[in-house]
Formats: sequence, structure tokens, C-alpha cells
Amino acid sequence: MANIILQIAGGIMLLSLVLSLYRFFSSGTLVNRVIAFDTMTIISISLIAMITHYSGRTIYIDVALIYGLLSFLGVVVVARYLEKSL
Amino acid sequence: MIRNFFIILIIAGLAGVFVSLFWEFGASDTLTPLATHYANNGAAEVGAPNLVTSIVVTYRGLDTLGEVTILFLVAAIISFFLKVEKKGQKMAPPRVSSEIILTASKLLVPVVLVLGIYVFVNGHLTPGGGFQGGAIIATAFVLLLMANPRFELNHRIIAAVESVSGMAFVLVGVLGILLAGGFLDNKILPLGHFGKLFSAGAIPIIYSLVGLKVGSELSNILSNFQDVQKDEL
Amino acid sequence: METIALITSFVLILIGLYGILSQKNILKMIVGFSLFDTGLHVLIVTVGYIRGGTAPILDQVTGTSNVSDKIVDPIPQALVLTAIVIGLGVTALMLAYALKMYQEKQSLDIRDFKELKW
Amino acid sequence: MNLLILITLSVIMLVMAVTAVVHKKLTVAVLATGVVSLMASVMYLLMAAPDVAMTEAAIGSGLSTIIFFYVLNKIRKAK
Amino acid sequence: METLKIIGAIITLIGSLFLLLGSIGLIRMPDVFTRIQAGTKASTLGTLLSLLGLGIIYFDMAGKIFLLIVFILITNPVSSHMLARAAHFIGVKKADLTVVDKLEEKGKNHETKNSAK
Amino acid sequence: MVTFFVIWVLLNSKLTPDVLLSGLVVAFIVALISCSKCDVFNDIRLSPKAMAYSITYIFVFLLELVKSNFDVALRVISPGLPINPGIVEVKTKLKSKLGRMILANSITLTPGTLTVEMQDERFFIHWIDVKSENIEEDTKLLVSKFEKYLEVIYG
Repeated sequence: MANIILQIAGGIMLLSLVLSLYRFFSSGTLVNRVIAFDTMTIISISLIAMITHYSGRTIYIDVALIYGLLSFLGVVVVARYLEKSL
Repeated sequence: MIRNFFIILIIAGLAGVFVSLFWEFGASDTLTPLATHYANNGAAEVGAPNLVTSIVVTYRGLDTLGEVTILFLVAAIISFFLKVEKKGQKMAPPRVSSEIILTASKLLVPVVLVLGIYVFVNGHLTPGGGFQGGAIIATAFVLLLMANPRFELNHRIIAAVESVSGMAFVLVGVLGILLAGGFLDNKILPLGHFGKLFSAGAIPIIYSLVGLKVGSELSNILSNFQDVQKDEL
Repeated sequence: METIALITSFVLILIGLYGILSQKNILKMIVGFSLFDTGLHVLIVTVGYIRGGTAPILDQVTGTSNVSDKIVDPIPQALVLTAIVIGLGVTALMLAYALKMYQEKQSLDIRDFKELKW
Repeated sequence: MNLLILITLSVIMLVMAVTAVVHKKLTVAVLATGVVSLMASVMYLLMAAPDVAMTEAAIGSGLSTIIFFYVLNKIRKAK
Repeated sequence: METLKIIGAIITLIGSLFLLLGSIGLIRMPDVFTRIQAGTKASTLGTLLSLLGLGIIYFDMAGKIFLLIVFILITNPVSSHMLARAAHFIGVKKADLTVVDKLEEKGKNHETKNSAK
Repeated sequence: MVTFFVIWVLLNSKLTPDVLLSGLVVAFIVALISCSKCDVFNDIRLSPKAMAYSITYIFVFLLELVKSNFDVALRVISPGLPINPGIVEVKTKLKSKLGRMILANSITLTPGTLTVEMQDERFFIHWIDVKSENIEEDTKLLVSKFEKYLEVIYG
């Protein structure tokens, strides 16, 4: 029961990943693309947590920790680049 | 036109080679003999649950030494290239960053440092190790840079940390020759209880040294790409 | 499963190679090189994959004895670990060269650098 | 389920790679490379390689993008 | 035990629905600021909920998940704030619906004050 | 330093003597390296009243988060897209930097509002559904529900 619900949740996550990919391509400016990038990284953190569940190894969650940190920094660097004050 | 034709020809040829090489490929169900040996005896010989770590640090320790040397060379060449800045260019002062990122960086830098130290000290138990931990420590430096674009790293401290950890790395390796089986052998310290933090001989020490060295080298590379103008400060 | 990863890595390598060969901009060539690198890493990890295997980290899930039929091959992973870090070093070095070349000639086009052409 | 995730990741990776090579703007190309690294790192987790996934997330997706943007910034300033 | 697992799974499902809503908002919203609002905020709550659900299921990684949640709660608003600030600074076009922009009105003299600091 | 120690133990998620020992060493080293950066932690008051208020604050914040999330979600999926965006200005009474950052983060995290710019005690907030353009009224609507707790905790 719990497993089936979690599988559906994983499927919805994949769908939202693809939907945010659409924003990356439509509408031109860099800021829009960065927002799409940000959303994709946030979804990927959830996806990593789901993979942790599927594979049954709890140690994989370490990767999600590092992921959260690095994605945050990437977005901040692009924001500073846009402000011309890197 | 003829150039494009050649490019497509080369790529098609390479694709053909790939297809013919891996047409029959399927993931095997058994390990290769060497990997089987590592898997079955690695835990007893090295005492580290993470087999990747035991391969990187102990079985293939010399490769890691070479890799750290390559990183050092890269940092040296980049600083050699980019050090000669043109003077007299007037830059507009960068936009002052907002208070949120200032406070957040003050809050986050120690946390990031703790996270990096956790990653490389626990390299033999959980995924992670010196290289990842070093990258995270360099990230803390990037965070400081985000808060204050004119922040400058103290190059003397960085150089000191780098050389001391490099020397200690080689020293641990030589101690391995003297006291145990060979270069970078981890049995100079007792193997300890399997799965505990203080176990697996010298692996936590070696990985911490690698982490410090990689972290300082990556920070060095990053600070070379940052443009600080000396006369402005 | 491994077939899909294998095809992905091949196509990534080919796209990266196409980028390196066809682009005129030096930075775009470096981007192509970066893609090539990623594809190569995926390929090596895929070769070490064992069906139904789990990560080569021993804990309560795998046990400590006779693990060789439960885990995937750890050697390619160790090699890729090294290769990624070296890849960053090489990328940084190439970027430094590109920056220096730009400061010399105010151009990023590869066709403007004719000194070493023969 | 794993197969579905893998297929989606592969498609996103390939689309992003084509974008990175074809697109004219450098910033977009660098961001697309970052996304390729990101997806590759999730893929490594599926291939049971958490160490490699961690390294790719930290170095391929994080530091390499940061260095690229630093260089782009310097080139923009030198213009 | 089983009921606990089902509760965790349902929380995760709600989280993934919020992720989907965030993506839909990302597509439907007309300008950059509203996109940041819909996209990143809803996704943040979605990630929090799905992590919470998994933390309920696997109790032995609850510590790390708690840390991850705190981490996301600190870093995510900072990154969206930075993006919005940069977008406003470079003068991204706002939607026609926008009724008021106090920052634009006061912008000029604040900027000069800031750079003089 | 206590914070770092707690973080270390949470990361390891087990309580054995070696973890505690190494945690002490690591927390000490990190506190030594970044001692000049630690001043943000000093603003926290450790009286029982502040503790109680911070726990209440967490619950209020979570409630607000979920409520406004549903609000924005309804806006997103309704076909007419009923939004009315604009940037308004509010003022805060908080003095401490950490308190101000947490206030700004709370405002950003509740969907519908987004801190765009922050100049000393004036916040410029992008609001998805502008109800008024008056500073006092906006302050009452947006800030004060968080502020009255944070004022006790951080001063």
C-alpha cells in the first residue's frame, strides 16, 4: 500500500521535472531559465530522497544534503552575475 | 562546407565503432576476479566499510597522490597565468549585497565547514571522502565571496595549509613503508572495530589530509579567477 | 536498464565531440569538452554496473561476508572519482588559457589565432 | 520505476546537451551543462554509485558552473 | 507500524502534488516575480513534505532529514531573494497587471546612497 | 559551538563515545576558525519566555506556510489566473540582524509574498495580491503576525 502511493508520488515528481523543463526553453531571458534551474534542483532533491526509498539504502541521503548546498550556491552565483557584481 | 562534411564523417565513424564494440554488451551478473577479491577481502584487510574509499586510499593510493599533484600543478599554472593583471582599469564599484545574504553567509559558513569536515572524516563509513569534502570547503569560500565581492583570502594561510597537509600525506605514506606493508598502508594504526568512526587504521587521517589539501587548492584556483585589484584595496 | 545508460553516454560523447569540432567560439568548445567528460564518466560507471547490485558500502543491508554477489563493481567508481576531479582541473586550466587569449586579442574566435597554424 | 526515472533523466540530459551545443548564448550553454551534470548525478545514484554521485554534484554541477560564470564575468568586464 | 508507513507515504504524495503545482505555476505565471513566487515557494513546501514523509517511514535517518529541512528553509528563500533582487536591478519587464512598484519610485536615490556607502 | 556540536551529532545520527569526542574537536576547530563570524549567534536570548515564543513561532509559521500555499495553489490552478501583483513597502521594528533575516526569510517562504529589497528597516515586498498601498496597513497585514514573536526572541 505504502509502496504504491510512493510510486505514484515518484511519477508525479518526474512529471513536474519535465514541466519545469518546458519553462527552460520557452521565453527567452536568462532569469527565467535560472528560475527553471532552481526549481529543477529542488525537485531533484525530492527525487534523490525517493531513490533512497526505492533502493533501500539510507546512506544515499548524504548526497541530497550536498545537493541542496551546491544548487543554492549556483543560483546565487548566477544572480550575482546578473547584478554585474561578481 | 567540406569541414562540416568531415565532422559528420568522423562522428558517424565513431558511432559505428561504438555500436560494433558494445552491440553484445549487457551488464554481467558476476564481478571480475579482482573486484571479487576486493569485495570479499577488502573489509578484513583494510577495515573500511566503503570499498570505494579503500580502493582510492589504500589499494590505489599512488593514484591519489598523483591526482593531488596534478591539482597542485593546475593551481600553480593558473596563478602563474592570471596573476599579471592590467592596472589602471577603472571599474565601477560592485553593487552592495543585501543584508540577507550577509547574515545568511555568516550563519552558513560554519555550518558548511562542519558539513565538509563530516564528509571527509566519515569517508570510510558513508559515501564521500576527501575530494568531495574539499569541494565543500571551497564552497564555503565562494559563499564568503558572494557576501563580499572584494573579500580576499589570506594566501599565506592557504599555502601553509596546503603544503603542511601535502607533506603530512607523504609522511603517512612513508610511515606505511616503515611500519607496515608498503607505501600508504593504513595498518600503521590498529584497524579497530568495524564500522566505528575511529577504525580502518589511518584512512580517516589520510582522507582528512587529502580533503584539506584539495579544499585549499580549489579555493586557490577560485581566488585566482576572482578579480581583485590590489591598488583599489 | 544499462542499455539506456549506455546509449545516453554514447550520444553525450558524440554531442560533445560535435561541439568541440564544429564550434568557432573557444568557450563553446570548452562546454563541449565538459559534455564529453560527463558522457565518459557515465560510460565507465555503466560498465561497472551489475544487475541488481547495490552500492559497495557494507552495512546491515549487505552484511560483511560474501558480499561479492550483492554489490556492484567498485573499481570503475574509484577511477571515475579521480577522473571527475581531474576534469575540473583541466576545465579550469582551459578557461584560464581562454581568458589569457582573450586578453591578448580581444576575441574568442578560434580562427583569429593563427600563430600556431601550419 | 527505476527504469522510468532513468529514461526521463536520459531524455532531459540529451535535450540539454543539444541545447548546450547549439544555442548561441554562452550563459545558456553553461546553465544547460549544469543541468546535464545534475541529471547525471541523479543517474549515478540509480547505478548504485553514491560516491560518484556526490562528487559529480559537488564538482561537476557546482564548482564547474561557478568557475564558468567567473570567467564569463571577466570577459564581459574586459569588453 | 504499517499505518505509520501509510501516513508517511500520503504526506509524500501531498508533497509531490505541491511540486507539480509549482511546475504548473512556473508555466502559467506571466512575469519573473510571480514565477519565482509560484515556482520556488510551492516546490519548497513540496520538498519539505516529501522529506518529512520519508523521515516518518525511515526513522533512522530522521536526524539527517531534519538537518536537510532546516538547511532548505534557510537557503531557499535566500536564493529566491537574490534572484528577485537581481531581476529587479537589471529591469526585467513586469507583467501588465502589476499595480504598484514602490521600489521603482524610490529606487533612484536609494541606489546612489547604497553605492556611496 | 554548541550549535556545531548538535549539528555534528545530528549528521552522524548515533551517540557513541568516538562520535562525541570527534564532535567536540571539530566544533572547537570550526569555532576557532570562524570566531569573528559567530556574532550573529549572540542575539539569541535564552530565557524560558523566548524559548516558548520560538516554539510558538515555529507553529505559527508552519500554519501560515500551509495556508498561504493553498491560497497560491488555488490561484495557480484556477483558469482566470486571478493575480494582482505589485511591490509594496513595509517597515519593521526589529533591530537584530539575525531576527531581520529570519523575518525576511519567513516573508519570502510564505507564498504570495517575496522580499525583493531590504534597506535597513524598510522591506520592499513583491505581493501577488496587493490589497492596499499604504505603508502602515501593509505592515499590519504582512509583518506584524511574525514580528510580535520575533521581537521577544531576538529583540
